[in-house]
Amino acid sequence: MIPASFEYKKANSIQEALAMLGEDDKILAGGHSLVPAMKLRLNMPEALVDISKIEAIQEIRNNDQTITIGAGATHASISRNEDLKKHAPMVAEVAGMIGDIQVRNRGTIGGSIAHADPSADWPAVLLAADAKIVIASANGNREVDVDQFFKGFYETALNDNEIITSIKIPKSAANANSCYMKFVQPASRFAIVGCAAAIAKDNGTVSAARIAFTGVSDSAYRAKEIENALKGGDLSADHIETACAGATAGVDVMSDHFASEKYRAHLACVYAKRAISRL
Amino acid sequence: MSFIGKSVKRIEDKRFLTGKGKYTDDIKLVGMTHAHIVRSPYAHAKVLSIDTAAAKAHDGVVAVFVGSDIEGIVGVPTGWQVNFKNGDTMKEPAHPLLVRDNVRHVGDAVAVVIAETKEIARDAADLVEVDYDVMDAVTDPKKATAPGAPQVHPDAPNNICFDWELGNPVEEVDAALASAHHVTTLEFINQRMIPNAMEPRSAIGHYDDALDKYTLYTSTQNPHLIRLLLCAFVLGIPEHKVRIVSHDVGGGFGSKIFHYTEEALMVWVSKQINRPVKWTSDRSEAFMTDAHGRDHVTTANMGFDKDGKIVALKSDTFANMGAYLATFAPAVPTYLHGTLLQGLYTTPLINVNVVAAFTHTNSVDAYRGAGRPEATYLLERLIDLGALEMDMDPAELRKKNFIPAFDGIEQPGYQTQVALQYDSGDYQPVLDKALEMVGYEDFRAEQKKSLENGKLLGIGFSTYVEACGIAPSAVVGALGARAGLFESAQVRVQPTGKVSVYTGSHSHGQGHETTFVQVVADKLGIPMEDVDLIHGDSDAVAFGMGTYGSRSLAVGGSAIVKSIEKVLEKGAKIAAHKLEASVDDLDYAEGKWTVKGTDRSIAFGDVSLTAYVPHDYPADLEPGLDFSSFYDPANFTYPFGCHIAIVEIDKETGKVKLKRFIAVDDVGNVINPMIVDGQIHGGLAQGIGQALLEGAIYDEGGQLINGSYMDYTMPRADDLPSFEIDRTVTPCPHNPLGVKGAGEAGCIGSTPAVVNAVIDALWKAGHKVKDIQMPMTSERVWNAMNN
Amino acid sequence: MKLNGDHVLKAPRNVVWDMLMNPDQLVKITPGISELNKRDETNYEAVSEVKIGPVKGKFKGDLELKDLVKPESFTLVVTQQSKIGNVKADVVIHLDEVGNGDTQITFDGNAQMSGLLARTGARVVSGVANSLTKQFFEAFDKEIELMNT
Amino acid sequence: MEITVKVNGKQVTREVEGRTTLSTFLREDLSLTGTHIGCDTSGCGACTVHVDGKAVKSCTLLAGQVDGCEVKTIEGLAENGKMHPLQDSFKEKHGLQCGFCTPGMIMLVSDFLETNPSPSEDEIRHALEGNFCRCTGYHNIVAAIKDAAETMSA
Repeated sequence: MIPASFEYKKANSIQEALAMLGEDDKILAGGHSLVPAMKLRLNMPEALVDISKIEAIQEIRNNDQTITIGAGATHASISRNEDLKKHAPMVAEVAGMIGDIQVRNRGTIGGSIAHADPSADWPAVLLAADAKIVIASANGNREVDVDQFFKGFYETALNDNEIITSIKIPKSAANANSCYMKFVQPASRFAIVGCAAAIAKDNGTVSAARIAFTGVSDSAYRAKEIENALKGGDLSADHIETACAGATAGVDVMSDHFASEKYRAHLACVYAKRAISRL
Repeated sequence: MSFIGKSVKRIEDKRFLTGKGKYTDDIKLVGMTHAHIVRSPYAHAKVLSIDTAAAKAHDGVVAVFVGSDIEGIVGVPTGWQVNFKNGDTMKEPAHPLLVRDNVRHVGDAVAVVIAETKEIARDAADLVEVDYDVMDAVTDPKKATAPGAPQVHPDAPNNICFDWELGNPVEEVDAALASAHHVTTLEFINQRMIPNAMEPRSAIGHYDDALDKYTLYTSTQNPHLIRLLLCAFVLGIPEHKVRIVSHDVGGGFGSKIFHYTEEALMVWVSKQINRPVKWTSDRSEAFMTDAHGRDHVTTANMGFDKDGKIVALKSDTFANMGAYLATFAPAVPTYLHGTLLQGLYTTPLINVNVVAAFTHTNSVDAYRGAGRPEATYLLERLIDLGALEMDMDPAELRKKNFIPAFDGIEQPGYQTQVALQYDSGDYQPVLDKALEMVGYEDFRAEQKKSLENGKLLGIGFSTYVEACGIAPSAVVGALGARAGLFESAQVRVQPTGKVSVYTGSHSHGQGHETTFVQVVADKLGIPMEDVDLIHGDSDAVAFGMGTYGSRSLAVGGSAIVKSIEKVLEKGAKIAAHKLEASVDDLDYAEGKWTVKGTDRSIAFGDVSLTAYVPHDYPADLEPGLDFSSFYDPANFTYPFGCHIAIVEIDKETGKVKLKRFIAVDDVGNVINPMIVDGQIHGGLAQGIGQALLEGAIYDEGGQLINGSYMDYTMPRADDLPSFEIDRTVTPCPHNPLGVKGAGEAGCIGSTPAVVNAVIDALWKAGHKVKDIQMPMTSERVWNAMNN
Repeated sequence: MKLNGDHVLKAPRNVVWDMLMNPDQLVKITPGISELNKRDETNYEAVSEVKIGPVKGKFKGDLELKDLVKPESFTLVVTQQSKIGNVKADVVIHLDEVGNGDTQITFDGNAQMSGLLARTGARVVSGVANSLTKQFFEAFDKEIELMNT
Repeated sequence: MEITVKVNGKQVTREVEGRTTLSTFLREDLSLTGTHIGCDTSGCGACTVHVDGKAVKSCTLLAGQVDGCEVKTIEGLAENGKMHPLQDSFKEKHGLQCGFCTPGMIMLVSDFLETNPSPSEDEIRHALEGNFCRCTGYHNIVAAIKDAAETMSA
């Protein structure tokens, strides 16, 4: 497996990377989605702009209200970060569930969400975590709410001439809990269904809920129907069960040889129930 | 010095552990070029034109060849001929090195690009323009034989390769089934498996014009067999002009038996360009072109009397051959499958019918167990389902039907209804031992209780017998094999008493370099360090038939023992001369000959030195101490065993978790228990993989749609439990080591045990399904619970 | 791979029909199509570039309109070749008047992929197809909107 | 482009193409053929090596990306002729058969044991998620890793 020829360009800063980036070029971060596709010649860019050596985007910073994860942080470094474990445990946990050890050592959060694989773990988790995506371009930085970021099948709000620089995760409130559970496709270990749930409670009553899925449809999405059904109620088994029936309401459910539409929709309900029941 | 029966650590490990193994792709030759093969994206199409001009013009391209360039070479042959039941010969269409008219499966080779680097070859391959007229394809063996199905070869009407029958007359079997107390009927698919040896295939052709000699470096299980086929059947080159080298091979599992077109092609190309040329498969090519396994569509009936005794068995199978016949393909569903349908039961009437069909898919060949897993699956699913249907205990039902013990010495071998005569067997102890290991009664109690708590537990059994140590040449010759299946060995004692052993068996993970050396050192009473094993080079090893069908130790090991016996016989003559005693007065032990009742002795090394420095030497004896032998087995060997699986099913998702796996196997005598256990472990993983995870999926157009590790589910460490294994020992009565073969047992027994466990769990929960198609994905199990 | 779905367009049926029969319009609304050269009334040569996620490929081939029943239905036969695999699709398209002067397009067909496209998994390819369909109708909507304003 | 990499303790400078993967660089340019290629898409783990001490799949990394890094391959694991405890344990527990996946397994696990020196069986099996073995059924690989972990933490 040999990719087509391309030019390799190493960037030492985001500014340099943006300046280097030509129309038919691709950004190379961890490379774990891009390089295999290039070896299969599904993709033949003119040049790769390697941002994996830019240390400035690898940091994980603990700010007042948020933890800012550099886009170049690897899944491994995220999974081990003490601040995240304390303030956003779901994020640290999911980082340890992605791919395998080697993939986690190289794969980055920025690369993963820019790629926006419909079965990747991060999109659902970031949706539930209410993250913000910080994007740089020649015109400066912009911040995109995660709800506006994932647009469709491998499609995001990121333009061709932009680079994700960081992801801001709000710290989990004292009354909130979150978790991510997935039913894996046995060969690739990507999610057939992944459900991320973040719930805040006041005196046993759900005051806020963000429930998001990956793997189910052509893009990660928030299950508003579940969120609304949960709000104002308790987390009794019956209530959860009823609420989770709306896991795929209004969504085009994917189908493949591992899970038909019907089965996948069923799994979405089951995994929503399992994730929420843990909280 | 005794080594037999000890878990000696492997001699070959050091090179693998330090990265010094030498696999074919690791080899670089001076002036070597690189090949990339242009393959068909279609399952069935007429090649209208191939334009190679742009590829040829690309910088660094040495040559481009298409099918019409290879004149006078028909293609690669199959190794077996199976006849129709009416006596007609099977259909054997040509398998060209590069297609000439039509492509017949996705991945069929259309052109080959040779370049200075593999990168250039790959780039230039994209410049070869092929114009196809796409036609309809058929991938299912049963549908392929239906009227109106797309035809794979013009010379195989209705896509039938052969229609074969074995056993008792079908009328008798039908009559017995009609009057049976209960008949269990099962229609099922034994799905197509992709062997996935971790080392992708590789071949280097090297023609040396100064010597007019060809060398083929290739990742194969049977170098001499490749030479035989390559020389006699494909290229027509005399054998003394060809050397086949197969150093380290990264797993085979049957998929590296096949004499592949790429091997012959690299040899042919090398002559054309007068330079060495290397081709190494990438994983996508491996999925498309490494011989696949299994792929049977079967309907089977097992009749029982009111006590549960089996009265008759009938099976009808459509076996998929793929587009072209692989080396063992015709033998797998017939002589390695039909002949095993006696199982370890006393079934008095058996009829087997097999229709082999061509389809627009990759070739099917032997895959770990080859035919025997399919036979075991058929029998063990039927008997377990029979037990459920008749509300009998599956273990008890088996015991009721077991063939009574026979050792093949005092009691004769067991003559089956399907041609074979089992050598020795004692079946109940393996079941009893496995039941004890699993804690059967406790499990049934736990199963009942957990059902009350909403958990689905199931237990599945499989008791099997298989035929290994293939095979007696006369027998297989009568059955259509185009080669003998003996093995050769040379034991070359060096002057200093060190020993080089040359075997025609081939090690690709089985640990021959240790096991065989244990046998030699043990028999000669010398340290293992004094013995080296050489294999995988046709210039070094006189002859060989290779490694498959769990034959290496039973056949190859026996050939070594024969040579050792000759060494000791001649050595005794030399020793007797030196000790001035009669041969009859000598004992050989601990590496020396001793005159009985005295302390006068001569060491093995002194005798060997005398043989090469024959100053004081028997008058009528040749110098040297070096013997070759050919061993042709008297019969197959028949290992057997009992496997038990325990599964838990997630009620909400259908996901099956394999909680425990117990295997008690009897592979006859054991030379190295550690290595035998390792062979069993590996076989279990592949058998379990078939039950739960693996299987090729072709779409209706003949595209293999799960041809990558993103979609083909290979078993991973966390899909499997640690295995609980044990053994009984019933020696083989007809070979000198008493060994039966262990390489395939794990894979043969395990698959039905897992499926039976899932079915058991479902029945106990009230879902009376007869079958779930393998691999039993979560969705299939969920559907079985929710339809 | 099955291809089916429907979409309601805010335009009368004969307008929709004419747009579908007009290559200049088709190039505008069909995602990825860069060239559509008319061979005759019902046959075109099409060049397209698909760029979604991990897949980026340049396709070239034929586009044929068959069984034309103006303004109700036709069959679209597309064959496209590329280095990453080939596609042959047969899609029956129905136009129905659904009130308010709107038109519902219903399509039903099959696409047969070969080569790498087939092998890399139905998930990606069917996702690409869905995504392209979505883009097509979005663009169609937009074009109709433009026309109406 | 020119890259300089410290491989198994030795600095090497080579001219490579942009598309040259680390695995190709090791095997073809440096003749370190202990690193094996088992798949195309970082699925099988046979090509695992260490880059700056971390296990990575060298078939999915470009040679250009390791410019200035330290790379360790199976050939560099034994130190001064003394085998790494994992190499010893794989032999002792029969954790290898055909040997093709073995270098990748060992390079992965030597990194894994750094972060988890006394793993449970479940943790070991989970850690092997990115590495296929077709021969051993993983049984003895797991046993070898347990054994090595004990030796190394003793």
